[in-house]
Amino acid sequence: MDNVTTHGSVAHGHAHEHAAHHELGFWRKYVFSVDHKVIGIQYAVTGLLFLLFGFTLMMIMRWQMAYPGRPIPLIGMWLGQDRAPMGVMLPEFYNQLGAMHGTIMVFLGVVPLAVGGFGNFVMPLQIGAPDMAFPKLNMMSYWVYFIGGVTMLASFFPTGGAAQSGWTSYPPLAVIAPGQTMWLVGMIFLITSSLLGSVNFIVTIVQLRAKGLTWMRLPFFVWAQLVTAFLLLLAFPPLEAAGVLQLMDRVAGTSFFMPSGLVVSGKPLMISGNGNPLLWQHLFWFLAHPEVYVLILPAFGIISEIIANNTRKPLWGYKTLVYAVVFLGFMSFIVWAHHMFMTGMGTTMSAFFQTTTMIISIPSVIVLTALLLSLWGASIRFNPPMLFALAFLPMFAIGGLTGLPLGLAPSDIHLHDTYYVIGHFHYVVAPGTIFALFGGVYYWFPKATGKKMNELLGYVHFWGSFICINLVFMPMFIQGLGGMNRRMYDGGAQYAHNAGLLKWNLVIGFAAWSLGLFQIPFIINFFSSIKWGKAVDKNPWEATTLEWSAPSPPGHGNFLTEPVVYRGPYEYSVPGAARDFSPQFEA
Amino acid sequence: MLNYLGLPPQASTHAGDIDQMIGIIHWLMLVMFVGWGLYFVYVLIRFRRGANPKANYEGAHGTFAKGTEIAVVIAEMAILLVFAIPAWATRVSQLPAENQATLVRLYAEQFAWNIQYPGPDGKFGRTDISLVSADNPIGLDRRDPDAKDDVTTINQLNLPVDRPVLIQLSSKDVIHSFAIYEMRVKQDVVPGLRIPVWFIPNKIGAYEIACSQLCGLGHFRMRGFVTVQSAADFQKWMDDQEKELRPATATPTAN
Amino acid sequence: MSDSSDIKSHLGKYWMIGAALLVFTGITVAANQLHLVVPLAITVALVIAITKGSMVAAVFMHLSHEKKWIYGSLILTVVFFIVLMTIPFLTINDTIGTPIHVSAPEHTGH
Amino acid sequence: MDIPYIVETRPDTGLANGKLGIWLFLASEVMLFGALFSTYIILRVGAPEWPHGELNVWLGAGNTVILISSSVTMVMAWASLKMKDWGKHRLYLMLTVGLALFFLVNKYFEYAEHVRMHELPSHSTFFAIYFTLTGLHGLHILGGVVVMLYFLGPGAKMWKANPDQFTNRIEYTGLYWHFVDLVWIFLFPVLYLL
Ligand code: HEA
Ligand code: HEA
Ligand code: CUA
Ligand SMILES: [Cu+2]
Repeated sequence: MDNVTTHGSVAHGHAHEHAAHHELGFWRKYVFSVDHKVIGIQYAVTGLLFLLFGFTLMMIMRWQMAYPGRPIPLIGMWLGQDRAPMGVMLPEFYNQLGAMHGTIMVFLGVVPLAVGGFGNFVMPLQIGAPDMAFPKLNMMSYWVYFIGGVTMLASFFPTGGAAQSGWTSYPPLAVIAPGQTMWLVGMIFLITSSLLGSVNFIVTIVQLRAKGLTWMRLPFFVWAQLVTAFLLLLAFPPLEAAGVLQLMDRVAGTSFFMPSGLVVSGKPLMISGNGNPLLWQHLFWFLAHPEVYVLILPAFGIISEIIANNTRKPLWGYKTLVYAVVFLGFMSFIVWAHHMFMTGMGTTMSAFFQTTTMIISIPSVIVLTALLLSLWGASIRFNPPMLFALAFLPMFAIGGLTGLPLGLAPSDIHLHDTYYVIGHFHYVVAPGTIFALFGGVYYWFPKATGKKMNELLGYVHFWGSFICINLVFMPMFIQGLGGMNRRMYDGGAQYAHNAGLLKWNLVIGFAAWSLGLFQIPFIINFFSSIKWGKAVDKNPWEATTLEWSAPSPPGHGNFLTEPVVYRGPYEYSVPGAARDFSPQFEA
Repeated sequence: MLNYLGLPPQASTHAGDIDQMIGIIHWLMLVMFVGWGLYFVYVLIRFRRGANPKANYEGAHGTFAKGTEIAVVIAEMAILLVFAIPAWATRVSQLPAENQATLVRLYAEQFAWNIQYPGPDGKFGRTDISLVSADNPIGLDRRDPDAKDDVTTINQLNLPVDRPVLIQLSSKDVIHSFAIYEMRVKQDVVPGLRIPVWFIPNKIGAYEIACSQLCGLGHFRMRGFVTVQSAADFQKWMDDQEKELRPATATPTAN
Repeated sequence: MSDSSDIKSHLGKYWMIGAALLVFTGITVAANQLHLVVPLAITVALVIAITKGSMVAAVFMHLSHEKKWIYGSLILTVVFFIVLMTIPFLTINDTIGTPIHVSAPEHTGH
Repeated sequence: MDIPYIVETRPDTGLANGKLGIWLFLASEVMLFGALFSTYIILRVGAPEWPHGELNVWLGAGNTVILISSSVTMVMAWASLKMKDWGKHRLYLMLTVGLALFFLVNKYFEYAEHVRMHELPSHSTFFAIYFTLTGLHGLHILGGVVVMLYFLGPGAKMWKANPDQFTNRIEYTGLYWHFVDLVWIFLFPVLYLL
């Protein structure tokens, strides 16, 4: 215990020194800051706002699917003649909303929040670093991301509207459809931002680990961020190249993705031809499959931290977890064409990709098994972060398991491009990743602000979201198995074979809007707790990892004394210890 | 299991195989989910703070985890090797001979399915994009002898029952996807390629072609109709089409 | 690589490598004038390019003696680079479709 | 606390931060150009015919010679710093910039000739990939020039304050520059000769 007091007294002396040294103006301190904590919070708040925005787009779409052709209530009249005349949505606007929902959720919401936000804020603290290795580059990553985001948002306004060829942007459609140019420019900014960020992350983790923090003592969250950064570093450039090529096709009249002999609305297209539309799909999925693991790995990291902390015992099979995610990261580069089984793939390559897809499901099974076994013998505290982390497990299981029939080409014949796919990946990204991110917000909020979020509002947020989100996505499996296609402006009402499935569109609609309502307690909680939340000391969860040895919120340079690490990350309930946690930073 | 999954009715000979695979994999998923789910609920109750105030540093023991993981690996590999890869090989690589099958060409465009039957001579006439017009959407060159007897329709695909169907897909503009859910067929239509897809319809009835790849603002209404008929009905329909064709080809086309 | 006497001993090597690169460039161009059959020409050109590239990387970029994190990252990159070169190509060629060759409409963009 | 290992190397990895950073950046560049080379292969194999002799081999070969020479001057610029010879360093760095500009001027004339002949990117997939690859490579050259001009101008101040860090920066610039050279070593045969 006397350790803590020494820290305390040191804290005093240093605090003065720092105040004198770093008097920065408002702009340098909060806007163009180079401090990883400020940048992390900027990323997190921007990411959350984009998530809310992306969700709003989807709530509008769900109205059209529930009541095709009926005027959109409340905002319908504000959308304008070329989007929703008389408040009734046009098909092209539906397609814009769909494409932008996907793009915003993935590239502007989850990745910035999970990597830019949590990664930036937590990772340097967990490895005992004073900041990221390249603080100015870090600031630049954020602002390049910001420009990309603004470009995407602005793309709604010019005539023709936003991108409307899906988040996958398959040519030739994407080359001839309006709105795509700004999407491409925005993507090039976002990719550049992620590349800068990933270099920074890897260097920071490799170079700035505190004394005694060996690889097998790293918190699992840091491992997850390291693998994620490698995925971003090596998978994103091909999409950047592909984006440049598609931009050339649009603005310079090239034919990278355009075969000869196209006739669009009755007129031959005047292009040189000889391009290949499938080439885009390869370059796109070469990124986008690793990208889905970019969405899930930080979530694995977050819930591992929360579970270890709230079970009050070590994670089961820490080393196995580490090897599993490293293997997962590696394999994720050679499964991409399982999104392309229906493009006319022959037996050999389809066998290859089916096999790699089945292989890549194994590390996920291992991760989930290890986390489930970690619960055995625990002493579980059910606080809001833990509830979200626990809910993640069965939700990810549903999403992951439904990936298996998609990964087998013959069953994918029936399921490809139906709502089954939508159900599959939303179970992994929404009640999966988004829940993990919510858990992370509740868990690290005290570190960022020195205040705890309100628990009662947390419970309301959790249970409301948990029930509604299952009502949104579970019926999608029924619709998908029944043969309802995705990306349908009228929710599939055209087709006779969908007749029995349309009632679910109403259920999903109401569940989605209720899900929206249940975010209100969270938003209130988030902002009000900054001011009125219960003040806490630096280690309110009695946790063991390094970030909890810094003051809450940590000052410039993070640590008052140079941190030294003495043991593994999850030494809870060590037999014979005085307390049920033995922090890494205490000798 | 299949009934509970709510799959559409089967109307082709291979539909049962695909459904069987979907059924088996869902059994595997169910076993894993329920097995781990029961365990999960049990530990949440048994090891809550109230019931177990002091956590156990050692945690779970034994080789249970390894056992389940190996079981999953074996199950997945079995499904892969026994069902999936062979099924794909027959589905895509072993096409019926052209003279043994009902041969059809299908030209997708925003937002319609243009269909071409080779007619009695069994040969498809030449098409040329410079001939494309409102009433000749595929640009069929009627002066070509092979084209004289070619029957074309829009969004209406008639097929005889119990005979292999071989469809050659191509696209005029963007990527579409040809799906008939009851037949359990789906195949992307990629511009620049002519891609075959085949099946044997075994139930007389009316079905729909669903476009399954986002192809623009009319994607949601790019629907085609499939009529599976007895061989006699199909022949009659084909004869009627040929009859309609004759006066048209008899009068010399002004061009 | 730290003190200056050490560096001095390398200077000659840098000039030598520079000269060798120029010689190889000359050889590539000369080989090209021979008008070899295409597969052979590709092999020759790529072998020379790879040789030149390795020389730049090994000597100018000091890759001949680097640290293990850099080797590790680069090996990973090379593996995925090879994946990127081969697998899309193999997949596009393993198709059940046949290419439709249409002559392009007369080009107005000239 | 200040950020460690900016100048000195971390004992267990043997690296300074910037060294690892620049190599990781180059790794991502390898994948960027990799995707374009992959595109080249797929388009070329899929094309009914592929043009030959559309480009001026002598201009291409000349530019290869220029870039290789600039790589030598670049490594000498760094080696001179290591030997604390400031004057030589300036000379070699200026030479490198000069060669880079020479390259770009050459490229400009080449482009202008194609434009005059209406051989634009929209002309064929060959010219499309040619302009994209060389254009992107040219942008990399331009980026390198900007960085080197910075170190010749305002960035040079650091030599007084912190010579070791300055030397490191020149080393990293060099690594980038050699990489750009290396890309050209592949671009030249692939586009001009094959
Ligand atoms: C975070 C995102 C994420 C994750 C993790 C995954 C994980 C997986 N995905 Fe998914 N996928 C997407 C996001 C994701 N996917 C997206 C966004 C798309 C669609 C893109 C588009 O077209 O727009 C997609 C589409 C997609 C397809 C293409 C479908 C099609 O278009 O036809 C395929 C096919 O193979 C596939 C397979 C898989 C597989 C095999 C996994 C495996 O990794 C899953 C492994 C996990 C398990 C096997 C679970 C283990 C379970 C247990 C151990 C039980 C435990 C039980 C309890 C806790 C109760 N996915
Ligand atoms: C990370 C990815 C992600 C996430 C999280 C989501 C989340 C959701 N998605 Fe989406 N979706 C995609 C990625 C994602 N989606 C993609 C890639 C597609 C395919 C697009 C295409 O076809 O091209 C798609 C398509 C898609 C469709 C199919 C449309 C179609 O085919 O026509 C539907 C239909 O219902 C849907 C619904 C939803 C719903 C209801 C949620 C909900 O779960 C949303 C829940 C969100 C929240 C709960 C966020 C709340 C945020 C806050 C409360 C922040 C508060 C702010 C502060 C405190 C500052 N999505
Ligand atoms: Cu055609 Cu969708
Ligand atoms: Cu995938």
